[in-house]
Amino acid sequence: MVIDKIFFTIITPIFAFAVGLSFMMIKLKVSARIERRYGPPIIQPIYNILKLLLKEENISHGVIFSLGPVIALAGSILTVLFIPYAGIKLFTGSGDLIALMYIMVIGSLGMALGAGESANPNASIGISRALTLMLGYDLPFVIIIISVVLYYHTTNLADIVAAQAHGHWTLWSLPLSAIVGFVVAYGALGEHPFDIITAPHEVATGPMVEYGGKHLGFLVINHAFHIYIEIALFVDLFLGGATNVLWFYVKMFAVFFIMMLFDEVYPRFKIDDAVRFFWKWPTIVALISLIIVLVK
Amino acid sequence: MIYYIGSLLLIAVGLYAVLVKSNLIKIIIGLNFISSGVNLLIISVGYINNGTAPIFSRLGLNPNTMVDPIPQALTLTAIVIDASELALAVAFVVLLYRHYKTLDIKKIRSLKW
Amino acid sequence: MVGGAHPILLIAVPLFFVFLIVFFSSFFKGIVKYLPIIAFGINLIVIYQLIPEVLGKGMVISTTAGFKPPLAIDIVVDRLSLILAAIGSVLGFLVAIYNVSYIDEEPQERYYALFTLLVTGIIWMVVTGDIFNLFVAFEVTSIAAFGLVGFHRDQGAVEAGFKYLVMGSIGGGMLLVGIIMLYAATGTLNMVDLAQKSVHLTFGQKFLAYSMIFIGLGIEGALFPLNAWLPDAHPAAPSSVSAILSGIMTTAAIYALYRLTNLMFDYKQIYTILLFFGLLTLIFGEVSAYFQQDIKRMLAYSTIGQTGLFFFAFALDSANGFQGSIMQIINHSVSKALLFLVTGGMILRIGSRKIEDFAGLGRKMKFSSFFLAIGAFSLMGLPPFFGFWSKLKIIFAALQNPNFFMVASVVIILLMSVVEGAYFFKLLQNMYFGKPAENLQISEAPAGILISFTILGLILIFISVYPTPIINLTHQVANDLMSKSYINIALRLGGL
Amino acid sequence: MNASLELLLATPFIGGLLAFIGGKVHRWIRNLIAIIFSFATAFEIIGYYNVTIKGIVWGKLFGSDLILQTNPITWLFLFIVTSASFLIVLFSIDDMRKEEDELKLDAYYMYLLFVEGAMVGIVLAGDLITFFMFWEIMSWTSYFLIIHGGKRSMAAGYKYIIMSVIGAYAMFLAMAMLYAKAHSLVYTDVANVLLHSSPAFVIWTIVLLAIGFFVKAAVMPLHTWLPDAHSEAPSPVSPLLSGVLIKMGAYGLFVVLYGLISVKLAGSLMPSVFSTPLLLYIIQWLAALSIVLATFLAIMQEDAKRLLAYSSISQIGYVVLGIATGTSLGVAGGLFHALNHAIFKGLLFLVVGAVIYRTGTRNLSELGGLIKKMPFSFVALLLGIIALAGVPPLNGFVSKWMIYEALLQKKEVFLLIMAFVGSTGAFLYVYRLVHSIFLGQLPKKYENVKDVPILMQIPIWVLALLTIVLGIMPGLAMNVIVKGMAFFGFKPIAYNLFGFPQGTAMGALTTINISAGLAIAFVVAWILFILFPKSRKVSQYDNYAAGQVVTEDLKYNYSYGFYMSFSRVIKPILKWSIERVYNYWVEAAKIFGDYYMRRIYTGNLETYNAYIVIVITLAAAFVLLGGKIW
Repeated sequence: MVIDKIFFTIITPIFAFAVGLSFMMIKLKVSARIERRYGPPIIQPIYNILKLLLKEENISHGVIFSLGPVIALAGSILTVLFIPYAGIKLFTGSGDLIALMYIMVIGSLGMALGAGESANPNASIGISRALTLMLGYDLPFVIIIISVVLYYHTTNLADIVAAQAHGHWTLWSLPLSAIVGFVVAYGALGEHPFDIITAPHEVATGPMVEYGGKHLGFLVINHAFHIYIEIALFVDLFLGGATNVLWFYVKMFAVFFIMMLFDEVYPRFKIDDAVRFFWKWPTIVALISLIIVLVK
Repeated sequence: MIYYIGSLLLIAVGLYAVLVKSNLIKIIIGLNFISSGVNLLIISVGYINNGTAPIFSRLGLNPNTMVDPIPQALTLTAIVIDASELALAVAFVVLLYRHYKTLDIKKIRSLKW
Repeated sequence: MVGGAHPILLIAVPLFFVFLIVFFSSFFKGIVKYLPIIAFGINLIVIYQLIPEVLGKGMVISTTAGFKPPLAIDIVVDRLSLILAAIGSVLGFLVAIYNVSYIDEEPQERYYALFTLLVTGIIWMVVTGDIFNLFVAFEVTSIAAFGLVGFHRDQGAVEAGFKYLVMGSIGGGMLLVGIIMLYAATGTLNMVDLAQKSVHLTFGQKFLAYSMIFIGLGIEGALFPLNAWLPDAHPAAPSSVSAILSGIMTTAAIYALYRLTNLMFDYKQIYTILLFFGLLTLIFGEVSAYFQQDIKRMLAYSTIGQTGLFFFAFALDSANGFQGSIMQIINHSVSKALLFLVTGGMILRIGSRKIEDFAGLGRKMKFSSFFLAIGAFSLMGLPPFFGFWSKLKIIFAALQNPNFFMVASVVIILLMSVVEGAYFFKLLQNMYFGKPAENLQISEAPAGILISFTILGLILIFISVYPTPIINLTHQVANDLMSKSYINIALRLGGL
Repeated sequence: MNASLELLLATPFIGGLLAFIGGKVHRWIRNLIAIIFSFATAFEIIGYYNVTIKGIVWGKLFGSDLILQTNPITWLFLFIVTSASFLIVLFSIDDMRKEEDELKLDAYYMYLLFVEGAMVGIVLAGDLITFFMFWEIMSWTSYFLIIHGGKRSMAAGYKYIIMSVIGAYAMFLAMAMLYAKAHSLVYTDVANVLLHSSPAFVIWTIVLLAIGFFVKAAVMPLHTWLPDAHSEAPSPVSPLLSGVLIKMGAYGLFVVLYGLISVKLAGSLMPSVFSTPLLLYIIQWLAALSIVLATFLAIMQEDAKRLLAYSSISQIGYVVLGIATGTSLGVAGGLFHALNHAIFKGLLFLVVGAVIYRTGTRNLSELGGLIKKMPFSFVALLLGIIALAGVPPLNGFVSKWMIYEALLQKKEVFLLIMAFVGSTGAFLYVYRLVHSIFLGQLPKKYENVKDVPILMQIPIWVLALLTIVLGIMPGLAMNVIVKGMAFFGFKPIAYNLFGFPQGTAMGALTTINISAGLAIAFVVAWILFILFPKSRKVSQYDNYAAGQVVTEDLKYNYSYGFYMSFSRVIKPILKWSIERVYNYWVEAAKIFGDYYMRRIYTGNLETYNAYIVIVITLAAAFVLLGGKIW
């Protein structure tokens, strides 16, 4: 039993990374096809990461600058351990959905701290935008979390997944919440139209502006985790999780694929417009859903 | 009865003077009217028509027809007090005239609010 | 009398010293300034001797001129009178010390004579048992006060003195009218006798007499709207005199009103009217005080406000109300006298009465500022100072039978306390933390001033941290007032 | 035992006086006395851990007993008060040394200890008179502490004291009404009387008392004094105010809501919303509004202490929100958050104080890059902000988690949403704090800045350690809180040293797993990181600047108006300022008063005489009516 736990504790982050990485690979190809390009080779992201990690010349602006990506990665790994997937629930009993919401923040904090120390205004602006956007999508996010929790009368994510067994997905029972959840997860990933944070031609990739070499490599790895976390959480909450890894992967891929389509067709929001957007339609819809749950 | 009315009238006249007149001297006169009225009131309280002095100098005086002596004593005291007040008031008027060069109370308004 | 305690000495000795002052002034002027100290020192001894007896028996009576009451004028000291007489003597004594350093303006002998007369008159007012005697004491006090207000003889002082004189004279006249009405109706002037005989009078008769007395004493006691002289007179007078005027003179007039109301006019209706007067006085006093730029004027308005407060408490017509009222009187007398004495010293040093000129004094005059703060705190009713206990009592008393009117009154009182806090904190803040004027070179107040207000301040601190004796005493006094034991004890002791 | 409660109360007061007198001899004697006595007070409370004393009479006033009592909840607040005061005294020794006026310093230590004593008195009070007395003492002594800060602090202190006095008098009114009914203000008597009173009376009592507490606790809309007072006060005073003093309002609310009345009683008097009595629900709403609005305001501040001050309003909102839930979990969460807030807000204010001590400014846009110069302060601040933002594994997270769960259980969803948003918003402003002070570009003028002296670091580190300890082992605090709440008739909640099992709340929490997991994940990531080639350190000027060269004289930093775009979003909400409303009414009242009073005391003798004549006429009219009015 304990051996099992330790084994899965080791294997889960690797699985998560693999999933995230695979999505990154697929995305390159899919977006290229949508744009009628051939696109880079499918394993290009792996090349990228390896190149960055093995670079001999690394520069650092200070301890926190270096620690930032490390903390971010540590936070992501920890978060991954709390998300049940394919029937495997590792730390889910130690912290419920609410705890998870705040564990997820650790990674962002590390990222923000590291970027902050780079003493580059572009990085600061990027973080300012990232945090503002976070406040923006947080409002609909907490509302849907509350609706789901109240619907299942538990904050334990594993229990929520269990309650959706046999096809009783939350997507069917709370469709409005699911839609908002999708929008929020999408916003959290920072894809178009919410990519104002990194906005390469404005703030030169924002928080990452000073990063290079292995630091940047860590951040890319972290991004892979990030993709996994957002989508896995969505799958767990609304698509009933899964009983085996493959099915879980399929569900995640389906979600990601829809997201990619959105990514390709939208322009970029100004940050305050993004916040206004999140506080308007998603919030209203989420509230309606919440009230439905309450009345029931 | 006439004394009561008279004294009340005196008081009323005094109040009127104090209230309406703006000359310092007239105000003081008004104050004096008031005190005279009060004194008259005191006396008339003890007054008995055709009464005698409350002194047993002769035998056979009926105590019931004697004028009450207490009000007279009171009046004397009150008069002394009035007199000293009057003196003080006049002194103030002199000083006021020195400072303000006027006797008009309406113009003596440096202290307000 | 047993134990040699003769209340008549309270009046006789200082009066004698008044003559001594005038007598010595022509050939031995140096001694004049010390005579009031001796006079009130003796008074304090007399009070000290009176304390056990008054507290034990409830009252000490001494008659004059060999007559028997009600014909004779008698001096009656019961617990309430004792409290006020004690405050009067203590303040008289301390201010007499204060004067030594404070008064340097000629003609000094007149000042000292009038000052002694003023304090004597006040003590006289509170110990007399005869209603006409009360009038005489009232006029003695007033005339001395008129003279002292105008003592500086500058523009403001003369104007204030004259206004005070006119209003005071009218008040005196009205008081006398009221007294004579009572006399005409009952044929007696002795208070105890009056109290018994006036039972047969109708309410209308009583009310007429009462309204006249009320106007007379109300003018002196600073009740709104009869108090317009006060904010002029208190600032214009020398600070030593202001301390007496604010600390005890208005209080003495209020005392007389309490006494007469309690003995003869004990009607619910009258108390109701008084309630309104108390509230109005409180509101107008405190609100006006807030806007003042002149510190003494501010304190004078504050006196009006305080008067309103303890008058309100009295008008509640309940044992708790009386107790609160008397506690507040004690608090007000000590604190306000303290404030006037301290500010007097400060004004002497900085030569201005403007509040903004007090900036930074907290550093230069440490003792003065400290005691000013304590006095202000006590007046505001902040714990642990005595004002807190009295305010607590008053509010509790007011809400004894909570109805809408009472709750509204309490809200007003508390609101006015906030206003009071607002102006006192403004003053303190400016004094302690304000930026002093460029190279302000001043030293601590002179010795006499320092000694007198230090003693007073220590008294205040003492009664603040150890209020139990005063609470007990005032509790007894309140019971005395409620049961009208004044009459009974006086009858038993031959006061009639 | 009995005498020692009084001793505990007297210790700080005696210490204050002695410190003042000792200051006349030498400043080190004063400092030593202040340290010894504040430590002694903190030491004395150890003896009361888990001790319940029903009440000892320490005096009598107007026939009502004055009572001191203690129970575990009292102990919790005693712990907050005394230990925070001790640490603040330690911090003050060096921080206040820049004040040259020794007299002011003597007074400072005296008032500091007085405030501590007053707060001990409030907490120990077993009756409302004692409570109110020490409440007032606390008000004016803390007022003197606030206005130590200089010219601008005077206006702030003035606002503070006036609002405090208003609040205190609202309490006073309620007290007097209770006294009229109960003839005693001992808590138990009052509780008995309230049990048999009419609903209107009980509601009025709660409302009036709550006004008093809310002013002190700075719950909106009575918060307007706080941002000014907390930011203008001297550095060591701010943590005292923010960390401890405003908790007294929460303590008072707790005592009134659960000591004097009970939720059951309140529920029987008024309709319930979400199974909360209406009045409590309104209190919760005020608290929730405080959370959100104060958070938004904090996000927009440019002044470090002001930012923290607004943050205090929002965090005290969580405390009140938790206490007003009425369920065991929520109240425990609220009380725990009171403790946690004292710790992390004290920590943050002390660190900011340390920064001000070294740099002399608290303007966020003038600071930056201090991490290289003050690394210890940075780490402490980092712990503080993580705790404040409610991010695991530090203490702030646990108490907030409890409050969220309690609200979830009661389905008070709208409040919950606001609480969540406030927490996310907190993340914004705390990042602003750490970024603008410690990260980014170091201005040239701070080249020679060092970390603060050791005496100032000790308090910071003690508090920093506490955030970790309580974050990992919340059971330590729960021991006290749960026992104390049993004293007030709450059902105990299940807990263990490291969190809460399933069933207490809708989910479970095991803090040790989270922190251990984080530690392991960090180590793994770190090992991975050092496997790859070493990095080379470059200066802060070696930056990407789109082809430009960054030089020393160039401010290459983004710190002013950090959340400008966000403030554009919320501008419509913040257009409404309750403070403007207050100011408007105060000004109107002033003009009104000035205008009419001038027309009464005109200076014209004739007018004055007219008043007398009017009174005479009125009296005569009354007589003529023959007293028929009655």
